[in-house]
Amino acid sequence: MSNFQVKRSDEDQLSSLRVAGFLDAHTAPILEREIQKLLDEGRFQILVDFADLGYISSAGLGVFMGFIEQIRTNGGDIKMCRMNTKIYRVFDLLGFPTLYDIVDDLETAREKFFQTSLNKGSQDNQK
Amino acid sequence: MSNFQVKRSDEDQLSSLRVAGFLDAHTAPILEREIQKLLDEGRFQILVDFADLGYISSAGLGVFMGFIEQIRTNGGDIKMCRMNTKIYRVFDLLGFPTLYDIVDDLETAREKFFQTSLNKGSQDNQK
Amino acid sequence: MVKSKTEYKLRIPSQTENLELIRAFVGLVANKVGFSEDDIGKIELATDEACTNVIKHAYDPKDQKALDVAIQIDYQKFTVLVTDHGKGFHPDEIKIPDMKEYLAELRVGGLGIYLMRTLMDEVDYKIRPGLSNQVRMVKYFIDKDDSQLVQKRDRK
Amino acid sequence: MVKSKTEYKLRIPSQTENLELIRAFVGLVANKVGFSEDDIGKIELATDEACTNVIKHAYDPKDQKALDVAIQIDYQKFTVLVTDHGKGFHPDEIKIPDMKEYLAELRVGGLGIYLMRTLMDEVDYKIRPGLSNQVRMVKYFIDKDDSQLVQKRDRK
Ligand SMILES: Nc1ncnc2c1ncn2[C@@H]1O[C@H](COP(=O)(O)OP(=O)(O)O)[C@@H](O)[C@H]1O
Ligand SMILES: Nc1ncnc2c1ncn2[C@@H]1O[C@H](COP(=O)(O)OP(=O)(O)O)[C@@H](O)[C@H]1O
Repeated sequence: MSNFQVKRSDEDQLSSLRVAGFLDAHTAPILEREIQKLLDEGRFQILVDFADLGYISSAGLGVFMGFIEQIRTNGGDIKMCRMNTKIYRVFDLLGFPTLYDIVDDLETAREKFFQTSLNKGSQDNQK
Repeated sequence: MSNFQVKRSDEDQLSSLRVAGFLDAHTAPILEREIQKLLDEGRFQILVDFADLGYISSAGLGVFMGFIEQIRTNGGDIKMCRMNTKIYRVFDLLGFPTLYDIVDDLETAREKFFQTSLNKGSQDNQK
Repeated sequence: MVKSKTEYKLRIPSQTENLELIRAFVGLVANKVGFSEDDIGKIELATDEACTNVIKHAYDPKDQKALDVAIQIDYQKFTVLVTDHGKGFHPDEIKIPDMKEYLAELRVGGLGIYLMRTLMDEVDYKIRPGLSNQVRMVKYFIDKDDSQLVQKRDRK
Repeated sequence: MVKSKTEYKLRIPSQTENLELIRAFVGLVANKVGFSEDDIGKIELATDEACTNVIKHAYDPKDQKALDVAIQIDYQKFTVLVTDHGKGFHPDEIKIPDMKEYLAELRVGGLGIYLMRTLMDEVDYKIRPGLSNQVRMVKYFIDKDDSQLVQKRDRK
């Protein structure tokens, strides 16, 4: 009955989480569990696709803040893309764009990961 | 700010009203005015297209009941089409399908008008 | 899924422009407890009809007061209470229309209470004129159509 | 368009699953009085943050009580009142974060009140522990960004 979903898809080292619906204090634990699972599997390159997200509150922002340190310590990152203007405004209001890469489309977001992981032997530069 | 609209289009003697949004006690007067205007212009062949209507209450049904006698006395009719199942259920619950022609698509509704107006010299049977 | 007894209350000005908000309120709560789209639609419509009656009949038009909608949820049923503080009326004297006659005579109006009774499992009134007038509408979580509840639904 | 003084009230169980309903409630009323999509979004978010705080902080988790959201509308402003009957707190002791430091230190939480103050024109608390704790958030119909109201918005 919850109006929030996460759809995960893995592609080499990169895991994408496509979030949909409302991300608030009620649904934030769903996203939290999904990210925790990635970290448990040793996957630290995380792309969050906001294309279908309609709402975010500080409880949703808190999920990203709660993991970012551990992820970066492990050489990973959270990058974000496809936010509608309403969602972006909340991130922007709090200065989050200085801390996270937030880009328009999926392709740019992927490229940003490949750039950063080049020196770790990226074999995924075909496209 | 009201979540109800009526779009009228005339085609020979037939006037179509395309209703959209919520038809309740707040918005019923809008539809009432639109139908009154048709009658004032002597237009009694009225096709109501429900394709974009999301909700109807008894106040909406009352609009049709309020005019049907006058319309039929003047040789006209209200015919209805393209109701979604939720809207149709309300009409059905009250037995309205015995009183009104309610059909699936615009074409069938138009044909029903042309059938009835044949003996009044319909010159509009080209299509 | 549903807590033992939960209550949701809405108090708003008695104006038709608030019907949309009322439907959203009952619709969201009905959705939360797991009713089907179909049942949600019925609850929204029955509540709209009860509130439309308050807005149209309970108060002097130039003296619009508050309208209360409460939802009570227990393990077996969803109850909507619509309360006004207006002049009241005699529910027993309201003739529920015979729809065949109604349509044959091209009557207008008088469908609200009929719809409420048709859409919900139980509908009853508690009238205390000037104090509070309340209609109580119940929908059970399990459809009891073929149990003893049918008699309640079918009363005139 | 707006009546002289109008009030809308919602009372619901203090649970995160009701945040969606709360947002729909304030959003529909804010839409009705003519706010832009942008302002509606701000009012919804600020109200969500205030209610999330009640749900998370006001009551003992095993003793969830009611949460009240009221909207008052007069000719010049839209006021949201969120009231709980929980333990209360000292709003003056809550440090509003400096976002530069916050982000540099990768802190977590503590953004709710900051957001409320950023999104609304006025935010203040009336705390009476055990009785009622109320946050009052105001949005003016005319954006007074370049008037004397800015000082209120910018206070720490
Ligand atoms: N809350 C109320 N306060 C006063 N009278 C009411 C109320 N609800 C219903 N009534 C009375 O019951 C009658 C029947 O209501 P209803 O079946 O909804 O049809 P309608 O509202 O179209 O007349 C109304 O005409 C009114 O006289
Ligand atoms: N209604 C409330 N009842 C009790 N304490 C509250 C309430 N609202 C806010 N607080 C206190 O204010 C603090 C700051 O709130 P906020 O800025 O929203 O951040 P967070 O909720 O993430 O801690 C909370 O941690 C809590 O201690």
